[in-house]
Amino acid sequence: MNVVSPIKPLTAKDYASDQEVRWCPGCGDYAVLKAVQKTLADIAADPARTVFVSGIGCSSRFPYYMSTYGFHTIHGRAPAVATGVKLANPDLDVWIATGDGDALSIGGNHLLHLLRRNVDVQLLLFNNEIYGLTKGQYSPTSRPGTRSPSSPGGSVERPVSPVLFALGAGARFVARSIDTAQKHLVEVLKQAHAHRGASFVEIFQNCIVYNDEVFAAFTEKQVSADAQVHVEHGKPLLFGADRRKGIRLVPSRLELETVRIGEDGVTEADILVHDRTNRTLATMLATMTLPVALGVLYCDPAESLDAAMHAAAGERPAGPTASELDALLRRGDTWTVAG
Amino acid sequence: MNVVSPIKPLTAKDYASDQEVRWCPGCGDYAVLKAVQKTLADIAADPARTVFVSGIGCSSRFPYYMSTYGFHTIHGRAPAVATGVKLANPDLDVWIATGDGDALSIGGNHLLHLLRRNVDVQLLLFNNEIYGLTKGQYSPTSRPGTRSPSSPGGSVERPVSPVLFALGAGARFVARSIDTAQKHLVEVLKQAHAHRGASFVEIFQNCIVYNDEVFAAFTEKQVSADAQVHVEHGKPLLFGADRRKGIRLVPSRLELETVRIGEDGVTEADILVHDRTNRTLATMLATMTLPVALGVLYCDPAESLDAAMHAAAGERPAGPTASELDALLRRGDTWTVAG
Amino acid sequence: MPTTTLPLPNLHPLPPRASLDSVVVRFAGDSGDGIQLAGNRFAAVTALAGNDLGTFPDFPAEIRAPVGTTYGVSAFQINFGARAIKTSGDSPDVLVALNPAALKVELPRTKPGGIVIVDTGSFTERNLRKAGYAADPLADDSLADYRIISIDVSKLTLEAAKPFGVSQHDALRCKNFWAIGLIYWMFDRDRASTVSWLKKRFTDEPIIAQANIAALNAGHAFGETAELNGDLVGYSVAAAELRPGLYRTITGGEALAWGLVVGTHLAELKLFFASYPITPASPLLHALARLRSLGVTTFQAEDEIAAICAAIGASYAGSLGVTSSSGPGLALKSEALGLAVAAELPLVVVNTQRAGPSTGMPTKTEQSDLMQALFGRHGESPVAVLAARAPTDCFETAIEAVRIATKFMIPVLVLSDGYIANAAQPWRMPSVETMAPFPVHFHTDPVGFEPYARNPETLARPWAVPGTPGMEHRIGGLEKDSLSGDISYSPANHQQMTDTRAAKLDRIARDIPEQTVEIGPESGRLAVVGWGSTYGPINRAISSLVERGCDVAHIHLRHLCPMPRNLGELLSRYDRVLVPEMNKGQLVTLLRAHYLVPAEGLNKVSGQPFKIEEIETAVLARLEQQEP
Amino acid sequence: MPTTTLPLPNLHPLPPRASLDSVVVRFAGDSGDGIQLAGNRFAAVTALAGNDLGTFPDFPAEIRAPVGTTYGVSAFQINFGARAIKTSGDSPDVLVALNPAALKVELPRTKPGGIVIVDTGSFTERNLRKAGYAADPLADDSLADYRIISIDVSKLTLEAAKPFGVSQHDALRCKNFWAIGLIYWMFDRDRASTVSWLKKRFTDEPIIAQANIAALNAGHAFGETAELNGDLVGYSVAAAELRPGLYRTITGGEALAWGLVVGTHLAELKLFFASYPITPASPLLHALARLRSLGVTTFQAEDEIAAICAAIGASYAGSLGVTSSSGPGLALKSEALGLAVAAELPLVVVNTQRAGPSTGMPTKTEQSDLMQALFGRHGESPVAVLAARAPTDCFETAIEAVRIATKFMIPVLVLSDGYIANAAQPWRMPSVETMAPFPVHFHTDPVGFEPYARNPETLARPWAVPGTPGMEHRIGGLEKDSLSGDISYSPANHQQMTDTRAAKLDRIARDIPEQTVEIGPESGRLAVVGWGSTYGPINRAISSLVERGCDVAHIHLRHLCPMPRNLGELLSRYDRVLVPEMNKGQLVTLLRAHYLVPAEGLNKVSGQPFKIEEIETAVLARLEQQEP
Ligand SMILES: Cc1ncc(C[n+]2csc(CCOP(=O)(O)OP(=O)(O)O)c2C)c(N)n1
Ligand SMILES: Cc1ncc(C[n+]2csc(CCOP(=O)(O)OP(=O)(O)O)c2C)c(N)n1
Ligand code: SF4
Ligand code: SF4
Ligand SMILES: [Mg+2]
Ligand SMILES: [Mg+2]
Repeated sequence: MNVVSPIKPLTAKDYASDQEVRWCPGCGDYAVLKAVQKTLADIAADPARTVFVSGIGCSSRFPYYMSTYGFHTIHGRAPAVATGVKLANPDLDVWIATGDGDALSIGGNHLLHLLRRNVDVQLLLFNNEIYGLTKGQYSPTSRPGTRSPSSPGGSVERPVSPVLFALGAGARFVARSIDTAQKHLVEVLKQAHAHRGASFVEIFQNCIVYNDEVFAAFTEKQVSADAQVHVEHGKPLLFGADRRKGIRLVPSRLELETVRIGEDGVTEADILVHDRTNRTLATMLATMTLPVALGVLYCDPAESLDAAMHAAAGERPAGPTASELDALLRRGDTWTVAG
Repeated sequence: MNVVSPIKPLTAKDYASDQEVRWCPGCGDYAVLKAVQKTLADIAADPARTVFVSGIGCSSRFPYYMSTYGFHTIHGRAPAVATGVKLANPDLDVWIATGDGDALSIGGNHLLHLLRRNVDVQLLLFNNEIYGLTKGQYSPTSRPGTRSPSSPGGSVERPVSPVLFALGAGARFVARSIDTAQKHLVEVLKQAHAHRGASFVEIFQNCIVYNDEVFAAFTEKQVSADAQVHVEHGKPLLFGADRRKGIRLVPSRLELETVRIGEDGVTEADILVHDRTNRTLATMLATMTLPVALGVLYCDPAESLDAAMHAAAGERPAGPTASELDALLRRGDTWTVAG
Repeated sequence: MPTTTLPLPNLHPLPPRASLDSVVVRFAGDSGDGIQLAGNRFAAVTALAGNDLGTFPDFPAEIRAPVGTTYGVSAFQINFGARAIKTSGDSPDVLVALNPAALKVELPRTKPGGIVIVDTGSFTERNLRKAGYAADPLADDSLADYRIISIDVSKLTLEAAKPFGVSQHDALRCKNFWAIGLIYWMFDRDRASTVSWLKKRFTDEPIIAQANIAALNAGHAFGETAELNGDLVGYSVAAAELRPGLYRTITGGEALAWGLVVGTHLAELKLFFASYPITPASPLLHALARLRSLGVTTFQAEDEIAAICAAIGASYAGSLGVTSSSGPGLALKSEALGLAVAAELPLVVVNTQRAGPSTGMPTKTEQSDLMQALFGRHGESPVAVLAARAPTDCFETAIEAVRIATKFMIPVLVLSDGYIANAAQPWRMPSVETMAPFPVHFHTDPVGFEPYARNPETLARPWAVPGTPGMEHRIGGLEKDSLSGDISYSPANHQQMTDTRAAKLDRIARDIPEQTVEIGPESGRLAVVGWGSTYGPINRAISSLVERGCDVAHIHLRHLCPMPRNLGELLSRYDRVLVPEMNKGQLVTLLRAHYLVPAEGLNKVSGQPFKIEEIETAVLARLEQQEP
Repeated sequence: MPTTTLPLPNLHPLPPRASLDSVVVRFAGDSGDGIQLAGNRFAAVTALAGNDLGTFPDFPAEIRAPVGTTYGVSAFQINFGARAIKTSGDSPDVLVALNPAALKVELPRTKPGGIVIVDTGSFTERNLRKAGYAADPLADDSLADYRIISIDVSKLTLEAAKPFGVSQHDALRCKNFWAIGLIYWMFDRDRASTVSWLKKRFTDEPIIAQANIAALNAGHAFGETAELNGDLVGYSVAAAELRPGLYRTITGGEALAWGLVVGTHLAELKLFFASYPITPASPLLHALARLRSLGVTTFQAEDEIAAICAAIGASYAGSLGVTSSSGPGLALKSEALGLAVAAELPLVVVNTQRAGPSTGMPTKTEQSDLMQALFGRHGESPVAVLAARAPTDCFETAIEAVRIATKFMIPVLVLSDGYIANAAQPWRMPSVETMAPFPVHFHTDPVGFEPYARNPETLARPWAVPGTPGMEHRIGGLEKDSLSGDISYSPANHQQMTDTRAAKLDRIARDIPEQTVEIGPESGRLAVVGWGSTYGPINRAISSLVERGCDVAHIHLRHLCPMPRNLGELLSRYDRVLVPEMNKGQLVTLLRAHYLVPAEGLNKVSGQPFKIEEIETAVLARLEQQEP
């Protein structure tokens, strides 16, 4: 229970609950927690109207550490529970914390339907490409060859791409960030929050115990400038330490390619400008492996399910009156038996 | 039980079981049944090695009407059962018959994983945009506003596109056809069968009772030439009664547009040539609503799960011998207690 | 015992019409013949005539099977009488068979000596073959056991409808009204309300309305003429002595829907209903989907798991979450139901049982999910379980479920079945205005708030909903500290929480009424104990046995978990206990385990309800065995 | 009764070492301290020394909780002795606590008067605070009830390891070996095998190996010196009288895996194992995943539903499909399990129980899924249910499950639990070469083939697998004709099929051994009936009570459904029946219902196994009550 005085603005700390955080020391989840608390402070979220819903997994412990309302449900079902919460009370600000196993293995179907229905929630997918809580088995996002207790010879399954899946499911907001990229992550979370409808955010999260450094190829300081392209709506897709590298469309092959301004006659005008409302572009960016595209890949709002249901139901603040119910019961053929 | 003489080639009729077909008179499922039986005859399928697995729904009654092996399982789970069948015996030729409710409502998760794992089966999704068997409720592919017993005021949900979903899930073969387009459908089914890996085929199927004519806008004879584009690998995307209409890429907007050869300076050279190995193109074609793209939108084979597992396991025709098992039990620290 | 058999030996009675106590009529034909429509009309006028009644539609499993096949036969049965009617009847006294397939399928269940009206016009060679007849049964003596009335209904209907310029096809579709016209005459029913109903129904197609009305009248006229000729005989069934009041007919599906709406109204909550379609549970979804204007939210989820999870989410957010399914769907809800138990949120789960296992026979009825309802979850995961006994009883049972769920912060499972969901009964409507409310009070006081502190009487925890300032807290499926709700792995705490969850059932037991005896003595030689939709046949059987002086009682349970607190003592007062169930013996297992009474099962698992006669026979056998 | 208490009053005994019948030692420290590793080494040398033993690792629920916290404490308990050991022991006689948190958590369960060895080096102010100690417990008299041995293990380890040039961090990580070195001395264990194990384990890091060896030796030497000083005392535990043969230690998880592999070998089938990870069931998946080279196929499915469905598909295709999970996962498998029942395919479903309801306490043990195993499906959906009683027993139970599943074409559910899965026991390995095979014969003769024709003895239907020419047929979850397997809605057929599926259980009952009595008289005043992992504590308790002359017997069930055919008669021979279970009374409910015996439950639901003492006390109370 957290009584929060509404008078002075809340700081990130005010969004932390009194529970001891129990992730492994060094886990990327700590960084995400920090970013979310900062985001809530920045948007001045009302803790009483904020609900975190999660499934099961290390990442799904998230709600316990927030001073808001929280519901740690069962494995894979957070999107379904959250849908019920939001439809029952559209005034609530609903966040979902989930992992790659929770959301994409057991929970894939609910995620699909949450996105296609466009329920107005923010879904944070902590992708560490592993089942952390159950001690390190490979997950649906694990790379082929991942050695784990359940794949001692290396996994032979082809992974799913969370953002491509989300786009295929019809998501209207798809973004990507990194646990430790605090500024970037906070910015992405704010945009996710601002979007009315289901906002899908994949966060590359390092599991220091079972899958350490799996994202190092693009998250390490030394390589990040060349290995990441931060997309921004209306801005050219430039990257590199000197921001002289860029992404260009090859129309004949319908492919993207990485080019260097100044080389081979490439000029800034050749560089694609990010249009976050273009799903094809988002799909192509999502497919790119180096550099990795980060930021809001796609955002093209449509009516959310909660809004549509609200509109269809019309204004009806209270439930039916007794006389309305008596009328309902008496609708159609009736007859009287005299005394 | 069907004893089939292997000597003379089987005809389509030989693939029909002795069971009376129990779909509503006029249901599109009859046409699909016919096309599948024809396909099996054309490819000279061995009934003994052919297995049809289905979930629950009108369409999922399919296996009963085939003279092959058949397993009518439970709602939504056919892909999972079929995965077990195929992994246990990769020599079998496994087909899945499923509906839009079966595959995309309750069964969405298994479909995702079947496709991403690329299990070598053919999946036929009978899309009638309705739950037929349970008497006509709207389904995840129903258009907004669909009036049904569970949406008397018109449904307010946004539908999922089966082929976009399949592409997002990582499918390596994605095709589309129409129940009554017998020649086209048989051709698509043969290509699906030839593809090693999970082949996803969406079939627009008319439910005459609960959703009649929902595809009429592009399937009716009078409009079909202008409303359908039949894609073929390596061929330009032409359509129209006179085949003078075509699809062109607008690179600046990363969009497709319909043009007319000879108008506005458009020549045949401007028309996109279909490349079934290009996922971006497939995605764009799948998104198009008029004309509707039919045929093999995407086909880019990758190793199937069954092949990968087989390769990883090495050649091991028989199970372990008793002495191998005794060696297993005795591995590691052991000690003898003397008599 | 009042007989339900038509006085058939006397084939040509003179007026006045022979008076009957009760009759069972069954209409059967192809699914395209409009059997359900006609049957429902006959039920409506029968209700207006003051009879008590019970109806049961018997749909084919196929959506729309090819015309003329046996698996495409649709039937509608009605049992009506001058006395209280508890079932839709054992065997029909009168069968109307509109095609050979209907005759083939339905004749075996018709009472020997019963009247069978057949449309000879449909007895073509093709139809006979489709029905699987080698030879025309009307042409040989295979039907000698019945009083066959052969009429070319098709031709007579065509003739009646012709003047209105309808197509041959449309004219033939009036056959059903010709047939009920004849039955109206046979049982002296008034046509006026049906005529106005037809006019309203076909407002946009007045010609179709007229054709149907003409067919109805023609059928009626045919009866009158045949009576004068002495070929046919009419009966009268007097009005039953029903409690005075305003009545309607209602199916179990509707009664459940309205009970849930009224229940949440009495609890002063919003109703959030999430479900995934499944036979025979869908009528509830459909009924509630029509009530959006009353503030009911329905959500058609992607599957049963999502449905229950959304309902849990809604309850968490302060609505009453309700979900509904049939056996296979209930199985899928198992895991999430455990979450509701752990979270201690109110929730109502309706299970409309059908024949299993697995997909089973979706359109057939069974009572085989009781054990699943009680035990179909991992861990010690107690929920309350109620069962409705009849269509009208669904209304009260639903309200009771809402009451228990909200008062005790516990999931409540309501068992119905395919029979109850589709069967209809006259219902004396209550007045919602005068019903006692049981409003829920959300917890809003932050001072000393602990999410798992308990009401000492009910053991309910406080319901503090998101959106309430100062009440922010976290809950979940991990074991929780018995006060703060924080995660706890303490052995003593787990023991305490497990005991407390179980103890809630004891508190509910204190709260619900003691078990009463439906009919028969409060102690004696034999108690017949039932639950759910066996109520009708058991009650009819025991009523007549008691009238005949047998020492037997009928006890029927609504509360299956917890059971009424006096039940053990009550059962111990009988020498023997017999438990008829449409399963392999589920309640009987519980009664034996709880009370160590040597209860014995009477089990039927054929997808069909018990016949009154089957229960009578079994009871008499038990009573005889005991004679010295 | 042989005592397990160290002879503590005599603090300075002279050589020879005091001889003990059995001892319980518990190692505890931070999860990073290598407790499990050290414990397992001690178990290995103890086995080599010829003791019987039982071990149990007690992991924290958190993956790797922050260092020094109470919820990050990892423990390993071993019970070893000169007599048969049935459990991992009630309360430790010796506790090794490598940090304050370990002392805080583990002290309450240590036997009063027991030896407690603490690493004073870790008792820093910071660590004390993290452990929740207000003051240093070593500094006050709060530990007066124990024999505290304070040693600066950290410092002594650092000193021992330093010469090898390892970092301070790596040196400190040798603490666990220092500690077991001391325990080796205390119980006179040989270090040689551990030294060579360390060398092998750290082949790539010989310096680390040397540092650990040095720590081990230093701990041992410390003991020797302290003994000379009279500060410490050593004990000897004689070799147990074990059946001669070749032994290893084995956990329940491994034994299950190997039993499944050997069982399918004996059935001459391929093993197809599909599962989704879940605590504490995953060890089975991990063990089988390592056996790919033996032709085992493992499939990590996307969820539990997919796992059981894939297993069903594999069985359909002619492998033996096996799936495994824990409670929440079993709940999810409910619906599909019904399909396997309807399809009448062999299938083995392993459920490693954990504390519920809902997510519950995943790392804690419980026996609360019995009812779910029996009844957690819609419809009448019978399956066979077996339970393993101990780690080694998992092997035989798994083979029996394969045998029943294939002989009767029925799903078999095997119940294990978190305790059994992780606990280890010495195991006298059988010779697979000499085990009797029970080969499956697929049906391959098309003549007169009917998919649901039955073996008259077992009622099994023929197993005809896809790929076999001439056997093409269709099956599914809808009710099937009792011969052809075609869809059937016939009431009589449904009754017959329901009866037949149930009758399979009767046939299995004829096939399985009669129930025997573990220990005690075959009739008498009290029978204690158990199932599953309560075997150890019940058997120890009853053994010693019988030795003391009490009239009590221990009966332990492997077959829970069907139950052995003589069980009812056997139970009727005792005046009273007591059923200890780690649930609220599930087996006891079944025994009462089946046999109408007034069985009484002894229930514990704390996530902890029964203590021998708890059972003794309960039994004595029952026996006393009955005295005249
Ligand atoms: C029904 C069910 N199945 C399985 C589990 C076990 N389980 C818990 S978390 C988890 C996977 C966690 O992976 P992920 O979602 O990626 O979360 P992470 O721990 O990596 O953050 C599994 C398999 C469970 N709790 N419930
Ligand atoms: C677990 C479960 N839930 C629900 C059902 C009911 N059900 C059967 S088929 C079906 C939907 C069928 O729709 P679709 O897959 O589109 O098939 P169609 O009948 O349209 O061919 C539903 C909801 C069921 N049989 N099992
Ligand atoms: S196991 Fe991995 S994901 Fe889980 S808390 Fe530890 S580091 Fe984080
Ligand atoms: S309901 Fe629709 S989909 Fe089903 S059989 Fe009839 S026409 Fe076909
Ligand atoms: Mg993960
Ligand atoms: Mg459909």
